[in-house]
Amino acid sequence: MDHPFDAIVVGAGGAGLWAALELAREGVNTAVLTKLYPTRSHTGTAQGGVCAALGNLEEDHWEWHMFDTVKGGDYLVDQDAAEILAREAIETVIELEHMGLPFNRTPDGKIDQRRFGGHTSNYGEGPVRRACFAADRTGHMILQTLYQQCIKHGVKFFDEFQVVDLLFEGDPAKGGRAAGVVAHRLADGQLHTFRAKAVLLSTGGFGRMFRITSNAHSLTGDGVALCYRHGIPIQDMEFFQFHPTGIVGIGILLSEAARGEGGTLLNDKGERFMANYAPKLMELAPRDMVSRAMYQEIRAGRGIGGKDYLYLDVRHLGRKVIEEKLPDITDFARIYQGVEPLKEPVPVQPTAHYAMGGIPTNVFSEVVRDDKGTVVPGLFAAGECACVSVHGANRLGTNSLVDLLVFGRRAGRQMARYAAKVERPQPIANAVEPMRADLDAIRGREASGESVAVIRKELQDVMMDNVGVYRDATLLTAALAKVKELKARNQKVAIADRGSVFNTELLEAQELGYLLDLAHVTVAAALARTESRGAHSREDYPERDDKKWLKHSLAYQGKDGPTLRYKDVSITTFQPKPRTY
Amino acid sequence: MLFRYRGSEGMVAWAFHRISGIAIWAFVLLHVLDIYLAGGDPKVYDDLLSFYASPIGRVLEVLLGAALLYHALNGIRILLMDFWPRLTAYHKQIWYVNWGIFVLAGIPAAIIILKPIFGA
Amino acid sequence: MDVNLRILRFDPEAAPLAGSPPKPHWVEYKVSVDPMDRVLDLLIKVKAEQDGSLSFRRSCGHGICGSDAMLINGRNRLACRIRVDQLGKKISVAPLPGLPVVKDLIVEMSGFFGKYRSVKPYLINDQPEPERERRQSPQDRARFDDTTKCILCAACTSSCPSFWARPEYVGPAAIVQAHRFIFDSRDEGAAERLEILADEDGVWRCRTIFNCVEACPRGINITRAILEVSSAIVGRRG
Amino acid sequence: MSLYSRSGRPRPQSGGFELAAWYYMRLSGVALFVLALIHFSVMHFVFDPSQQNANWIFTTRWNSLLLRSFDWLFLAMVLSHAFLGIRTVTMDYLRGGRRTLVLMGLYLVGIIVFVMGTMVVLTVKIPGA
Ligand SMILES: Cc1cc2nc3c(=O)[nH]c(=O)nc-3n(C[C@H](O)[C@H](O)[C@H](O)COP(=O)(O)OP(=O)(O)OC[C@H]3O[C@@H](n4cnc5c(N)ncnc54)[C@H](O)[C@@H]3O)c2cc1C
Ligand code: HEM
Ligand code: SF4
Ligand code: F3S
Ligand code: FES
Repeated sequence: MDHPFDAIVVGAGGAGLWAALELAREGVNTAVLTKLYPTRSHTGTAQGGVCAALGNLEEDHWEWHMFDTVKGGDYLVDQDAAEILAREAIETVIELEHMGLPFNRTPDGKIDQRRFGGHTSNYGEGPVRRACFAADRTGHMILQTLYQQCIKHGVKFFDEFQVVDLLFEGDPAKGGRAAGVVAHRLADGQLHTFRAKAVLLSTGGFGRMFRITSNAHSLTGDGVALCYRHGIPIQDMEFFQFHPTGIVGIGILLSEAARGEGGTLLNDKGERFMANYAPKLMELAPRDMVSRAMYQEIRAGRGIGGKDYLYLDVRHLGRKVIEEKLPDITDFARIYQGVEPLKEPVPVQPTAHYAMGGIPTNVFSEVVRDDKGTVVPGLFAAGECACVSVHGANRLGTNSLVDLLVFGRRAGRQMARYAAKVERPQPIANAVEPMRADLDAIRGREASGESVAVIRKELQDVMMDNVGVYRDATLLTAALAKVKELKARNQKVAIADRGSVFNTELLEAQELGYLLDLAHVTVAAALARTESRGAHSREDYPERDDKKWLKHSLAYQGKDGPTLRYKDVSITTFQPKPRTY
Repeated sequence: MLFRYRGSEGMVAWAFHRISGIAIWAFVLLHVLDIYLAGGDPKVYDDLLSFYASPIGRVLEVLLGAALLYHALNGIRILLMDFWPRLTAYHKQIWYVNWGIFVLAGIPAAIIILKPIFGA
Repeated sequence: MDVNLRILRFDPEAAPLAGSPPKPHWVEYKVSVDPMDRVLDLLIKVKAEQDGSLSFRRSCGHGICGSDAMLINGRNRLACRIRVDQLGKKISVAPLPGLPVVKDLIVEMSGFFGKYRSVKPYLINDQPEPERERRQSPQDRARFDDTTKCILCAACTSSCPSFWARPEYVGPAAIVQAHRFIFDSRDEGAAERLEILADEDGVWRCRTIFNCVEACPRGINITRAILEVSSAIVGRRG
Repeated sequence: MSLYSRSGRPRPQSGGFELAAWYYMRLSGVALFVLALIHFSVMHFVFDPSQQNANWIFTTRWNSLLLRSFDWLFLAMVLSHAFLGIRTVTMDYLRGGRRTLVLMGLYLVGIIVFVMGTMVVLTVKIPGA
């Protein structure tokens, strides 16, 4: 079936929904496609807050927010984008409030704000209250509020449609423009084409390539991998954030809000070890630093009971704070660990959390395909799958939600402008055929091949063990070989389900393919970057090397693996300095 | 589904309320009918009353009384919550209190009604 | 530890048996697990190791997205939030009751979301927007806090005997969502929503059965919310 | 199942009667709590059925207008409450033509029973009076 629209949004997380809302307000005929129901997007799990320099409780300025973002990202941040992020954070948060988002309130009725890792006053002096929040379900409320507004404005949703291919008029690597997408309808297995002038990818992250992750099962990097397969480069993939406080063994996140409210990290001896690593900000140092500190404690044998985890302690905050401001994470500790945070410290370990890298875009959320900023006409990306580079080498807590709001909104507005200018693409003959052949091949294969689960597990293990918080050439080389091997084996992956209704196994096979591609790029880019910056820590190259490496990586799909190129970082205001807290 | 789902107090309370309501309704229908028939003729009415006084009649009366008492008490439970929604947090407690009252009021009543069967 | 996992499976595309359309049937699996595993882990395990065609929805894996509500040991719960040690060695899993089954544990949700949409689940306020935030006191904010937690998992609506009896009933989830706005001091659409909820299939269908409250993975006092809405309707009409 | 989600359920019609019924169930419930329990107590253990006969009824009980009114009020309450209740149950479990049929039947029976009851309570002559 062919569906003509003017704009298509792929993914209904925070970024996609806001873009759709802008498009609907502009009267652009828009379809939102999502492989889940919109309210199940991963934005809903974000807990801690969304930063905006409102200054509701103490003095704050967007310039400070911009500085923290740049420094937090270890100066790999594009500063023009960071400026937009910090400025527009304020108006987008206010707009969200106007849309009905139930923020917590100060006694005089303003939006309440709390402290968060890496966010400081006066260019690094001390923690500042900048994160606006709704208990510890800020992301849930953002997702709900945006979905509500989309309903109000009559946005058309195609729920449980998994996009499996992108359509272009011509070759996007050579100037071809976006023309739509191919989607697999889960309910009956049919392939549909959606034709449009402007296509937005907002498919979220891909933490599922790691064994221990805070990410949803559905976060498999679909949009990013599809771009890569069409010759569009992907940027900064070596930077993957590990969040310090995941539940041991399963990775479910205990938000930084716990530390923002005053929770502490303890080692086996009961010491607040962060004093030795970041004396000024302590537990509220940026995540890459805290995660590294935790690894070092564990290596030095100061993990709890000598094991590979540490304690997060919130007992001293008292019942009222814990129950009112941190209800969900208290609940997680109870359910998933059987630990009562009011009485005991909670065992935690770093968990794979956030992809700084992704589809390169400019500040209008337009996808760019080279180091000169050449735009792929009609193709847009926003949210975690995109890389405008406001997060550089390490994202600050809460800045992802800001990113969704600011650049989701910009994407919608730019798409509306673009759609008003151009003609709708003509139907593309046999658009669904390559994908149909692909899917039929997997489905038709003898069940003797390897299963999706086996290959996925091996991938997650090697990524976790070799491409985690600390990396070096030996680990990465081994990982590269392993990923290549898995990719070869994946050519013969077989599934048991032959049906077309909700063939979830078939879709998991697709998703595994995406993960393998992205893992390949991640490993290759990490191996190439011979320095330590932000979330990328090479033990064989422990120093940051601005001379050689103050640049973004761009990975293009080559014959047998990614080809790497580089592009400059935009530096407008803050010159790189050593990063201490 | 009604029988497969493992509901707790609230579901049982509702099921009993519904069943008792229907049972009392059925009785009231018969009751109006029998009184109507008896209305013209005192003899029929006396026969009817002697049925109520018979052992079977008394047992049925106790069942009717139990249904009525349960329905009445649970009806009040529902009413309380309807008019003070915050009481919903205690719906189970109210339900147990109801059973307390049910037993306290019901057993003596049942004894009084049933006693004549045993010739006292 | 080994558990006996029974799953009510349904394949809509199975060849018809003796001319009758395919029917749901129980299949038993032996799975070895850790007592701290969640039922979702078991399902994933069965899919990985025993039968890849087993279908169920899941995403976040920690009780926030609302994908994997199902009937587990006779009650509606999220598979990712209930541990094996809370259930014992015999575990039965079936799709949410009262909703049409599409395949295995997957039910048709469009009716559920349709009802959600029908209660105007968005802030209605046509006043000009102030420059900064609309002020709201912490007390006013607390008034509807409970109902902001809803993740639209449908555990409540599909546990409600009143809904099983009458699928037209708008259901607890939609009322919860309406409550979230009716009692928001910034909202001006209460009258419209109360009007919608006052009809035959609105709040009156609730018979205070409390299955919804027991089922809600977010611990929302749903019945209270429903009765507050009924009271508001009664109050408004005099 | 439509391809994409758009509108909700059809717009509801009149909420007035359901509201009234809901409210009335509650009000009559309160009244019945008093009336029914008194009635049952009086008839079943304050006076044992064995002590009662038609004569007793007509001479003692229905000899006062007040008591007659009380019983009539009770009758009206019980019947309206019970029939509204049964109506709810019917509407829960039946649909379409059968529902309409049964409801019509119920209303009819309700009216007949009410008339019969009223005739007994209000019009029966006290024998010999
Ligand atoms: C546990 C946790 C806590 C977090 N807490 C915070 C926080 O406090 N503050 C903060 O700023 N950030 C936080 N983050 C990060 C932030 O939540 C995410 O980066 C952000 O929500 C991503 O949003 P998104 O719109 O890009 O995508 P998502 O919300 O992930 O949505 C992706 C959408 O794309 C759809 N999709 C994907 N693939 C396809 C396909 N092939 N076809 C069709 N649709 C597809 C999905 O269905 C979904 O609708 C947290 C992240 C996690 C995991
Ligand atoms: C004695 C005091 C009584 C009280 C306090 C009372 C209260 C109530 C209430 C509040 C309801 C509504 C329940 C709901 O909507 O969930 C109800 C329902 C009902 N009542 Fe009563 N009632 C009483 C007596 C009676 C009597 C005497 C009868 C029968 C003649 C009766 C028959 C019914 C029926 C059939 C229902 C419907 C049940 C249902 O919807 O599940 N009630 N009652
Ligand atoms: S109210 Fe609770 S059970 Fe119902 S949909 Fe919302 S979260 Fe799920
Ligand atoms: S289970 Fe149903 S009847 Fe009411 S209290 Fe809950 S909605
Ligand atoms: S998987 Fe998200 S709620 Fe269970």
